[in-house]
Amino acid sequence: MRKVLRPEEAAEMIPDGASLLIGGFMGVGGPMRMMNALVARGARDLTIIANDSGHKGIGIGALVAAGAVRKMITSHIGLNPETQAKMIAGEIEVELVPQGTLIERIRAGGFGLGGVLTPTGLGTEVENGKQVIEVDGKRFLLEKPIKADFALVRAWRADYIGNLSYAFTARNFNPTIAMAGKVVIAEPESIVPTGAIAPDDVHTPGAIVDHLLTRGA
Amino acid sequence: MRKVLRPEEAAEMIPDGASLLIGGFMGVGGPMRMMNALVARGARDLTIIANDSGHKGIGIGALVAAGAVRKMITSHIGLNPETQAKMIAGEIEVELVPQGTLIERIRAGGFGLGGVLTPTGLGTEVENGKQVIEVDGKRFLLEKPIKADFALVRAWRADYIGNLSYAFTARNFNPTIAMAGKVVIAEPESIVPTGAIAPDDVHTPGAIVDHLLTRGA
Amino acid sequence: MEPKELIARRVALELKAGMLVNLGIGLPSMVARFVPSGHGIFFQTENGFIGTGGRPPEGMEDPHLTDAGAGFVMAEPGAATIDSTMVFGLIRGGHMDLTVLGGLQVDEAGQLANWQVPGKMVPGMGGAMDLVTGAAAVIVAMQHSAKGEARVVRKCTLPLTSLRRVDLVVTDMAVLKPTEAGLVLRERAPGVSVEDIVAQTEARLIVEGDIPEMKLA
Amino acid sequence: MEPKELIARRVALELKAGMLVNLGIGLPSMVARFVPSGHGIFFQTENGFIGTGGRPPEGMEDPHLTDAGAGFVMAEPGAATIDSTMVFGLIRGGHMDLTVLGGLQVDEAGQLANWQVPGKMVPGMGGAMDLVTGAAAVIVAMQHSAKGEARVVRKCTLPLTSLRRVDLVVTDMAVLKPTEAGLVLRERAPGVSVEDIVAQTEARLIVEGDIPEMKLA
Repeated sequence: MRKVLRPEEAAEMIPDGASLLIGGFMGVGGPMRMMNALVARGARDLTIIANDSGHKGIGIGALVAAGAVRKMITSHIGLNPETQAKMIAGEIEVELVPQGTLIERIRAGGFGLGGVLTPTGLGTEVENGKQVIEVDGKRFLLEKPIKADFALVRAWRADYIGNLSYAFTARNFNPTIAMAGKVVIAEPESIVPTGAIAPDDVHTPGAIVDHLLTRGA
Repeated sequence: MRKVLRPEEAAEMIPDGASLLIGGFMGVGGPMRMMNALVARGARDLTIIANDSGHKGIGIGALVAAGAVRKMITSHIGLNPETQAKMIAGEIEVELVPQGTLIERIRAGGFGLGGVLTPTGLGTEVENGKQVIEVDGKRFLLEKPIKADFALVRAWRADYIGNLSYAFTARNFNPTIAMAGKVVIAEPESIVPTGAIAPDDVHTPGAIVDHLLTRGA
Repeated sequence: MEPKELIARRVALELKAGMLVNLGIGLPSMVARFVPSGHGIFFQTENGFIGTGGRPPEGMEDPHLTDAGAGFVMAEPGAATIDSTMVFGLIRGGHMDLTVLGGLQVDEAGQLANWQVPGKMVPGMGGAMDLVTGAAAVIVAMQHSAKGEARVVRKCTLPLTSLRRVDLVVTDMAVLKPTEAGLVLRERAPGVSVEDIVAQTEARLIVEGDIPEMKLA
Repeated sequence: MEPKELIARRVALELKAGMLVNLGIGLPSMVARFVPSGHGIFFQTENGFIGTGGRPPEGMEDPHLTDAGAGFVMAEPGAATIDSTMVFGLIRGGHMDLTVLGGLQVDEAGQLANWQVPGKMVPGMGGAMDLVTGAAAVIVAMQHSAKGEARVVRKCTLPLTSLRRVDLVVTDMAVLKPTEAGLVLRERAPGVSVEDIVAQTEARLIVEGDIPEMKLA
């Protein structure tokens, strides 16, 4: 059984300068209450690893707008012109990573693998500065694992011991980032009794979740 | 909508000398009817990639006993003395692979990755003949991807378009091998109407399943 | 007919029952409107779903079920949720039969640039690099020229998306087949002459025999 | 008390609420019997389950729910099914707080051999190499000697399971702590003297001060 945290309490646990893996895809399945609490507490110098930088002023976009972000590792900033503008102005460092490479690098971090060997990016700008490994005559980029100080996960349901399940496309990066954060904080929409999520329906086992947020309003 | 195959028809599709990925863990979640049909048709020279060689005379053990197997790539043969005896007698070639490396090599094959960088096996017999890759000062074995001509998957439920779900520990290798067979044949215990498996409960999407066997008796 | 509709209608003819298909955002996503109902195609969306349908009825929208641009979608019967590692496993592993993507430039080598105009538009590559590298077939769907500038060029001047030669280019003027020998003109849009096409194309085209008009249904 | 029960009882004291724990087959699996009810420990089984319980009531066995040896088990409330990639992601990624494994030999470097007696017994390593390499803590649970032969040796003569130094060795005679300086004798079994232990140990032991008797509950 776990004690739940209010979003403000979770935001207090996350120091300035921390690296955060954040779930969601264009905000869908993103831990919105946790991100808003980080904005509210005036977080600074965060490194954010996430699929995208969301829409302007919302979710990750709100963190960007508030000046909380020093660096992003992401696959897409195209739907948030503010991130692009801040990148061009040199206010935010952005490392652009192909989406399939990004999620696999995070998985490698969480799964204890030394890196990812992918054909994606070979012969493009993405190859610059990277090791190329040949396996049986085929060439692959060696992409390094990613881990972070915190993983902020949004779930549809959690049970009392932290098992999580996700709904539809709100799943996306969430189960993978939950493996790669030193501390894993889950923001559930609802909290149900232990046993109410059948074993085959658990998408992230409670054993790797450190903290649960209060349920959504 | 798919046409279902009887086990004998599936066994006819699999030629002698084929490589087969077979799901299951000590027989649990193994495609028993398909394996029995392969024994019945007198299959020969198969290469089998699976977690283990089962119990004597059952499932993969039945294929071993029938002399259908030329080579196994597996993590464990300890509970089937017949496989050990045939290995020592030189009748079956056995490549022993750590279980976590085996499943990850199969995943790499199915997911289009060039290999696996794992710390497992470093400094042991498993390292022999393999490339060691250094990433940020840490050493990893480069283990190669595995694919096969066929993946034989056992499912709990299938729907009419081939979506699969598994029950409890009968899941094990099944969802991963389904990605790494050129032809994927699924053996379901029951077949339910399309839509009866909710999207969040589908463990293997029908889009990658080529053939369905008739339901279990 | 609008140029975009013409392109989408022509591309739709390439989609066959049983195929797993990814449609990029923008123009490519229009293709889904022009496939016959009961089509038997598996549409995958990059944010983690197979079997997306059109926009839900008013009031039935679910914030957990969206396309890659965070727009509401429906689920077809037999739909399946997948996480982001699986999305790109399907793509990189060659399970994705076809992807349709927008383009900024395609050149005589059949290579595509579609993710960046350095210094002007840096949205990030999202999943495009993985898709172009890994999908079994890649169709580029784009307007033949933009603001008077040719997009079918001798050699891409914008950063490449992948070294891979794409399989087909469908524009509002022509259907082009990239081959080892160069770009072969296959079809003309209704009412467009070969001379018109050549005039608006920077690349050298291979024109052999009579060039038929596109079929659109 | 049986030697095996003594070992299992002593190991059980190392397990704490909230830990994710893997128990090897054989002796290690006995440990689960000696943790208090309502223990809050997550027991993982290698074939893909977190939260296994004991044997089900007569007639309630489910062939889809077994331990790594294909024996029937129950599920505790809050149990979760995981596939084999996730099993080893948890292990390799350092999420597994503790594993308890059997041993054939442990040496002064704290290295373990437990998967092969060349030419005699070649069961395969199963998950042992991943577990010993990746788990946060490794306890070896074994009889101090077998058929008069010491198992705590100067240098393993059997093939190593991993280069990693294990964290604790619990036998029916002693608790040993492998350290950089060598094997430190920490505890004696009830009624066993330091001299008895030294006599049945090939390795040099570091014995400092009074060696207390094992607690067993």
